[in-house]
Amino acid sequence: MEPLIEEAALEPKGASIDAMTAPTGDLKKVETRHKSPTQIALARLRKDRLAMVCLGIFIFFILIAVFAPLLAKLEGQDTTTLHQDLIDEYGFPTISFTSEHWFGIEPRLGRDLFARFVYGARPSLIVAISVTFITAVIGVCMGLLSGFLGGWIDRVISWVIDFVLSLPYLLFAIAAPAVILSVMGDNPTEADVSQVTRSRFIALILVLSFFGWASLARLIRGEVLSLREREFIAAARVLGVPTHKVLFKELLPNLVAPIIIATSLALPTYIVAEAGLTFLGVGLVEPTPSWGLTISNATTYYRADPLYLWLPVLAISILVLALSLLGDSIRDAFDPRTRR
Amino acid sequence: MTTTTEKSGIKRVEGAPLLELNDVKMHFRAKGEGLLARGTKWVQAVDGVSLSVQPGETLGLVGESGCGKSTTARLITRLLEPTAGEIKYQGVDIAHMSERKLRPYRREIQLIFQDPYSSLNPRHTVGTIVGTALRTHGMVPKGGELKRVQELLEVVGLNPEHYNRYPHEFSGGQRQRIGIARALAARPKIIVADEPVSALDVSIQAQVMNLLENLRKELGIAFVFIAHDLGVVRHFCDRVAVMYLGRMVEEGPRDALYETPQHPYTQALLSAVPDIGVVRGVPPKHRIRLVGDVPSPVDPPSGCRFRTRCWKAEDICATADPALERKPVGDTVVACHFAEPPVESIVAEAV
Amino acid sequence: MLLYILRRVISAISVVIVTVVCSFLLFFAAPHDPAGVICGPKCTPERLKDITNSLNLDQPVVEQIGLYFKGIVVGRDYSAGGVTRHCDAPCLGYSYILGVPVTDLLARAVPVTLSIVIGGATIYLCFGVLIGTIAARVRGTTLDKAAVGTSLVIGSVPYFIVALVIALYATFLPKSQYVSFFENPFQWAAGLLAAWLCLGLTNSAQYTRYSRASMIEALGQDFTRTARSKGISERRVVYRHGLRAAMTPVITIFGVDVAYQLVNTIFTERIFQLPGLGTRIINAFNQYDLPVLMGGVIVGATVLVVMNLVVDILYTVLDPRVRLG
Amino acid sequence: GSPSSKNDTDKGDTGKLQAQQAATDPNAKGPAAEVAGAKKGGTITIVAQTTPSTLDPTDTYYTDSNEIEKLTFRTPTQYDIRDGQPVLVPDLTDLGTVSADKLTWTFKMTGTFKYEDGTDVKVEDLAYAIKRSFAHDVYPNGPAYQLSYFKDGDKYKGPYADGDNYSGVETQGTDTLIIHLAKPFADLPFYLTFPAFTPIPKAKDTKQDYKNHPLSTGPYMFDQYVPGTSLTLKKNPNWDPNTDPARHQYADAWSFKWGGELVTLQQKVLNSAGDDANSLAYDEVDASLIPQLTGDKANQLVKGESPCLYTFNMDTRKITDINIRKAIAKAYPYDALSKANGNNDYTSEPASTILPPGVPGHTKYTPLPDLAGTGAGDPAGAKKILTDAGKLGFEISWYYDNTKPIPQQISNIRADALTKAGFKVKAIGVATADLRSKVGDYDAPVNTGQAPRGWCSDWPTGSSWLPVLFESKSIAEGQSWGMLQDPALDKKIEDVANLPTDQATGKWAALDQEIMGMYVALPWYYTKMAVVAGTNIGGAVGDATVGMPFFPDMYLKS
Amino acid sequence: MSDIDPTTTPSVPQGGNMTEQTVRAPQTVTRAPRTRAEGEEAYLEVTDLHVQFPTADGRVQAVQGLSYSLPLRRTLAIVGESGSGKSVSSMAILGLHDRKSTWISGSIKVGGKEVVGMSEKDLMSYRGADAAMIFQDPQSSLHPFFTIGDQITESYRAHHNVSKRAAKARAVDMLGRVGIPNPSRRVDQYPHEFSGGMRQRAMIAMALVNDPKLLIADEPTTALDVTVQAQILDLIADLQRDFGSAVVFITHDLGVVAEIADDILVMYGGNAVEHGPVEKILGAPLHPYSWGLLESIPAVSGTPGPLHPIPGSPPSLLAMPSGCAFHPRCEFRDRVGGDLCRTLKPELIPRTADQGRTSRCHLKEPDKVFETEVLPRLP
Ligand SMILES: Nc1ncnc2c1ncn2[C@@H]1O[C@H](COP(=O)(O)OP(=O)(O)OP(=O)(O)O)[C@@H](O)[C@H]1O
Ligand SMILES: Nc1ncnc2c1ncn2[C@@H]1O[C@H](COP(=O)(O)OP(=O)(O)OP(=O)(O)O)[C@@H](O)[C@H]1O
Ligand SMILES: [Mg+2]
Ligand SMILES: [Mg+2]
Repeated sequence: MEPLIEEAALEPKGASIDAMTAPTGDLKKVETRHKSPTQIALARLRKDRLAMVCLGIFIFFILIAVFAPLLAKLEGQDTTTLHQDLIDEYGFPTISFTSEHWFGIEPRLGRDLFARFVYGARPSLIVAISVTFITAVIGVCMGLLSGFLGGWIDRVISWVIDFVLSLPYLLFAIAAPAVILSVMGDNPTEADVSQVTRSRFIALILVLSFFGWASLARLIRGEVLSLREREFIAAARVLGVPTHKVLFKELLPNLVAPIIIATSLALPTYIVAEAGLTFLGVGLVEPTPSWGLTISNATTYYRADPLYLWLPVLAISILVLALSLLGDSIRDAFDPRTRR
Repeated sequence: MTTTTEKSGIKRVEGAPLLELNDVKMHFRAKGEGLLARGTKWVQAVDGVSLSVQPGETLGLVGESGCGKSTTARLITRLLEPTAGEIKYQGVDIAHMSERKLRPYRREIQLIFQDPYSSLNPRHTVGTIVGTALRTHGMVPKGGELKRVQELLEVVGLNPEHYNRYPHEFSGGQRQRIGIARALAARPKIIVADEPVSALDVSIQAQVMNLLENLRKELGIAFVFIAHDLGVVRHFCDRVAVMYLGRMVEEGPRDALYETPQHPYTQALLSAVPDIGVVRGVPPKHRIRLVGDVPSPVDPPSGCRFRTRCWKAEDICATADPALERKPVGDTVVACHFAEPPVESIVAEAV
Repeated sequence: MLLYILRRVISAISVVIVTVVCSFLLFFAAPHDPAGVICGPKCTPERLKDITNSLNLDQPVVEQIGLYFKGIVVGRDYSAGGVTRHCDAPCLGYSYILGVPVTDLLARAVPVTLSIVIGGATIYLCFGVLIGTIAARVRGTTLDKAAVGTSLVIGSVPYFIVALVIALYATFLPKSQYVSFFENPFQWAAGLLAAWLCLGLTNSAQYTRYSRASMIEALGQDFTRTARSKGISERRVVYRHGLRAAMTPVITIFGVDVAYQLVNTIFTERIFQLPGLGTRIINAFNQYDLPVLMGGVIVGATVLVVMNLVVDILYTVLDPRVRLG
Repeated sequence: GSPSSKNDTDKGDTGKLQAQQAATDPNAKGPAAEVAGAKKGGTITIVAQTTPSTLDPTDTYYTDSNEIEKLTFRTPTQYDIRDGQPVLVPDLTDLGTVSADKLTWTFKMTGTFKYEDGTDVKVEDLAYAIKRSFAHDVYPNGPAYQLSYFKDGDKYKGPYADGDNYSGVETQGTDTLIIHLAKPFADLPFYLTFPAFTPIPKAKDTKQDYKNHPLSTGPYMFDQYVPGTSLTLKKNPNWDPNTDPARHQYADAWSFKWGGELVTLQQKVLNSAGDDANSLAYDEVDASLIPQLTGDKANQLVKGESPCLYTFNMDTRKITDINIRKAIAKAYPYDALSKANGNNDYTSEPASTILPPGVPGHTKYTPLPDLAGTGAGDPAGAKKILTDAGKLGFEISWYYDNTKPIPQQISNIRADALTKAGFKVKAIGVATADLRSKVGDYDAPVNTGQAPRGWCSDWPTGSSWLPVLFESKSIAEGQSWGMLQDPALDKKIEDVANLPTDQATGKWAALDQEIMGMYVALPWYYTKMAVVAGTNIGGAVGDATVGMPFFPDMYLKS
Repeated sequence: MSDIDPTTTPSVPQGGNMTEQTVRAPQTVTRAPRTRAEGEEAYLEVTDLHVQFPTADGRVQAVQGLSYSLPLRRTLAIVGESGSGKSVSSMAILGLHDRKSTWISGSIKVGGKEVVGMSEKDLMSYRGADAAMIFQDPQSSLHPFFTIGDQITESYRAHHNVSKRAAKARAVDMLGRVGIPNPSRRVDQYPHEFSGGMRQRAMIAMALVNDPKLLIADEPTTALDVTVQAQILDLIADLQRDFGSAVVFITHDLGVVAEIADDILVMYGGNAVEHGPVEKILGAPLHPYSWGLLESIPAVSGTPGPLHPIPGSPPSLLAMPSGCAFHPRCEFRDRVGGDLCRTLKPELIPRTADQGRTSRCHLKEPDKVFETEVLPRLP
């Protein structure tokens, strides 16, 4: 890597100790700013228009989720009221977009689609973000320990990583919620709707987290293995820096880039996973508004009421696309080798 | 001899050399064998190295790539725990000391790394890097860190205002200076410099060499200076040790070693250095051409390790391992059955 | 090399064993009433007792696990209602709902899933790598941008939607069905075409990106420069030197990815109506056919572990540097 | 009533229904009348989302497997579909004669028949099949009337446990089957149409493996069977059309495929591209496809009658106060539920009686208040009733399937409506599989919505309804609507049931209305059959006995 | 993974018949005095070469108007600081820069053929056959997945229509010629089974397999030990003699230059600052940068004195200093009147009467300055 600043100095021969300190007035003096690599990456990111648009989209969806009640109020609808007067005898809506129902209504039940759409962003984002967070924390810790400490700890953790990665996660995801429900003490005979909703939510997060941390841990472990050989770690040890400080003060800052990248790529995966599991009937339950549920319900209406299906599909796709592109941009921004 | 114990927990034996290595061995388990190979193989990276350094003295360590120089450096700084042998610091064996007991010693034995790029944490500012020792060992009162670090930066010829900059904003030579400042911060008694200049361009290399030279003179720090560039070592060191395949083959005062090398390997090494002198009318020197490559440290030759490439090798070389000893002639200690000064001067005379 | 494979095999076996134990604990030791569920709505107490007995639910968990492993190794008998049902080794339990040993059910399902995954993988590896390579060669051009853009867009549509769209709209494809390869290879391929296409489409998109990145990396390597300096054709440089090096990381990703493929096949099978492991497991879940569910998970894990092993071995074959270690 | 194996459980145990006639034709002879325009050849593909769990004849009770097995198993008696109406005809035996005390039935075989392997069907095989049907522990899903009606039916545990010595059935000579009853069972000839009574040679009974390849006597035999996945049938060369008054052998083969996505399957059938033209989907047509059923596609809809009724049951043991039950009825949001359930006039009709229209004796009396299967519900009115009864805040509880959206939605709508009416609601979500056992457990801590949530005629008379569902014994048999324990009512029902079929018919309606007045089950809807068939499918008419297309008449148009 | 291979361990020199001799003489090599093929026509001719890389940060002017020529049988050493454009300019000779992302102007003639702008097809037959290259890092420059033999035969078959077997025989032959023991076995091994020195030898064998008339060696020994470096230098010199080719040798190490080169081209900041015969330039260079280089090298022999490094660091190729590129670091810029160094870029002009000796400096009488001021400081 080239130094960012070019300061050539000129001193009489012999006084070489200070050779580099005093800049000559001769050079075009490049202005120096104090920037960490992260700041530099962020600066590059800010200049990346596509990344900014994608970030905008992500924030837009987050805002939708945060202000869902407000938006629904604005429209004047809620997620559960049935408008069956607007449904014909075969269950089809008799209206499409109206000023009352901005996105129309659901077939069969006549619930307002806009309200369900804005509220539906919540579970997707909550699940995706919390799973991403949990997997990031676990994955990073495991990867750090495994890679840095080596020895039997590494062997055990690596094996667990291999193990988790070898499990067909969806099969477990299908089977586990029921078990988790009962383990959590939600005796099915007692569980009411809100309890079920809550435990499904937790089950979903637990299952996705359980299977999600391993790949990040493997990635981090690999990074740590190569960073561990870097001499600055040896330098810290020579200075007598204790191990925990080496781990968290010396190593961790260097893992920020891969972590952010992995995270930004994991987020869309979990959004899709939530929808997919719900589609398979092991995700969230009615009447929770969720894109996954809407898609799952709407698939039968793909022809009869296409917008019912395609609106949430489009939303998910756009969100996922934006996040993937953002992930790519972040990767590029953090990689000093890419110059675009 | 009397042993004293300091507040910090460091013990010293009066009159002992600053650093002493006695028959130190470091064997690594070689990768990629096991059940299918006959027994476990070991990389004999360092296999019986002895040396000593007095306070303020500079010892050069030269040898081909892979001969165990860096491993020796890591042993001295206790980044590695030796397989066998003693590492005495001021008479106290630190070879197997626990990390906790070792901490006060760490301050006094510092390391400068070859690679100015990978030896600085890219996510830390210069201030943080240089101040690490101060914080870790509580060497300055609160708030005094900045001042001390800036002093150090000045000592190594960096602008103290660069305190908040990141390593990547510096050139290779400047980075190496940061590394040196980091080592100096600990107020070491001995610095092990592992090829501190070989990653640098000649012109920058000279800058750093001069800096080290000045530090040595002014602060009286002892150095173990590792390099494969014989010119650089000659420039810097009082005594020089030559290593080959994990063993020390020759050791002695600089001039003696350079002018009357006794070990065939030292002779070959010196003769192989391309010398710019030829173009200035110096008669071209005879270069000893060694046959073949360095054997693998996994399977070193029996007896004298150099015998496979040595023109003097005889049967005894394959069976008897020559001891490192002083020969009747010459000022160096040498490990060779047939040690003698070169027949004709291999090293071209100075102009 | 042999040692390496041996080590991998041992690790793989240990993974499978732990999977068995975990699934067992998950499904049988969890506070559920598998017997009652199997017994069904018109359950008589005798039958319930029978089932409890034959599932050994009245015994301590450790014993149950032991019996289960014994069943895997030597087979076991289940008796209920005066009838003894024999389950040959390797016995993964007995499905009361379908009245057959779980192994029989899974033995029929696994070839389907494998056919889908292997066929799909062949398609997307070929296409993805090819397109990725081309995109890497013409880096920065409209063609490259189109390839990358398309792959990104396809990649961001949830997989099951892609599958659904293909199933609903691509009616020109041969009817999706499963015919054993050994019975009629042509029908086998025709029947799985839609599913392959679906897997192929989504994953080609991904693999286009992987191989493009990997190819760009390979083309930037010193040895590519060396190859160019020899005066061989650019095509040879790219497809021989570049591709060979670019394949290894792609294979690595593939190894990790197989797990996700297996997951995707659940959607594939469900949407394309193929009687594979996924369908079997979903059905079992809906009917709480716990032995099948558990057997499915175990077999799924085994398939995955074996595939990973194969990929690892492939890796060592591809990269001569790994052969010694 | 035959519950169907369909998975959407809040629809309960399936079926559908309309005007059935208890017609019999004791003199029908083979061969069956040709279907107009029928052609031979080809493979008919039948697809369905729901999967029959077994095809063992003894274990068969669901409508789908019942219909499928009409292709393979001949039974003592059988229905033929004539002009869309089921007519009971002799199959292997005549329609039977009953002794004066009504406790002994004699059936005579009408000819000689062969199994698919060419061996002769013996009358002992018929007897053995009956004995086998008592092994209810091994075949728990099969029909169970024999357990209570046949002599010693409550004691005999089948041939595996108790051996061959069962006094309830005997054979005489080579062609006479005699069945001894514990109590009169006028509808026995109807009951003998169940596949459970197809002959099974004892020597070839492989017990739990028999289902993998049961011996065929019908026009088709098992070719390949993958439990839960697929079944192919091929022609049975040993079937003689001249002996069979009900079945045809038009297609060369049948291919059944189970699993998959409902709408996708049906859409493909509707599109009838290529091979799909030869297929039929027997799950009820999904509401989302109805807009497409116009023009040519309208002809692809096969409509028919179906013998079922869906209700919302209330446990009178736990909700003892009839006013509470009336309040529930008052508040009940029939219309919303129907829409949420996807009901429409292709597939259903609001119900106001217990006997569906197809059952002889059904009378469409003026519906009782709030029991018409329609209406938006009147929470205010309900609240008033509840307040008057001093039961405001009474807790209503039920189980629902929380793995599928529609049952969840239905439960939510119901819960909302009842909450509004002043009830406290506890809706307990359970997994599909759990649901079956939970709702079947009458001791479970819920007071509404127990099984069976729907009922279908096992044969077209009132005696397959009221005696089964409302007598005190129904509770023990797990088939009670309302958990009535009223000896007086029991007697009234028994009296009618013991009348000969034709005399009983007129009396069911009055009982129907009386029970309805007790507010034990809220009638919801009668089902109709509406399935889609490929353009090349011919001869698909409804089989009202099970609410499925009648397979034996189906052929391919080209 | 390690090079545990009996053949890596060279055999002990045969000693049985030499028992009377107490001490055996080492095998020594003395470089023969160079005989220079004078007046030959230039085989490689670089004229006003510019190489630029457009990047997001601006246009990197890696080479800025480089000109030099080189006849057959001569060795040109290019020296200069890291980043001074040594590699970039020599890669241009082989046409190895990506057409799309590189901007090249000027002319490079090799054996009369113009390389700049050459068609892809012509480049194919030119590369490897007329000119070949040895790269710095043999570890990364050899394809890890192909055997050494594969890689050499590929190069050979690209230019010769021969059978695989014949090509392999040729590869074995070449490996033998570059001094790899047991070549017929080695030919089927992978690069990772070779030691560093052997890899570099294999690279050389690969470069020379088509008898190219121009060999470019880009720091071929930087990654190697001195003893192995000496072997490789000998090898290149020997091969050059045998093949009669022109060699461009890029290095940092002036010692190596002194040993191997006939001519030197000193580069600084993308340009030549001095060019001429090796004895002249190393003996009495005329450019302050060359002086600085000489002063920076600690000598192996003689008494060590203080070093006099060039202060500062090399210029950024994005923002070149105005005037002389070296002036910010130049100790003598004040000797030139009128701020010339800062404002005017000096030309590469012939110096003294010496044949073909040029330098780029405003300083008057640099030879005098060298002798009086610089020479005494040299180690
Ligand atoms: N951790 C290790 N595991 C196994 N082998 C090692 C390890 N560290 C070093 N070696 C081996 O020990 C030998 C000596 O290595 P060392 O790095 O000390 O050499 P060196 O003299 O410093 O070489 P260089 O000049 O290239 O830096 C080498 O063969 C090396 O491969
Ligand atoms: N593809 C490229 N894009 C942008 N800049 C480049 C590119 N290739 C080389 N450069 C720049 O051109 C300059 C000259 O590089 P070159 O490799 O020729 O230096 P060099 O003299 O060979 O140095 P070294 O001794 O380190 O090999 C460097 O500053 C380098 O960063
Ligand atoms: Mg080293
Ligand atoms: Mg270079």
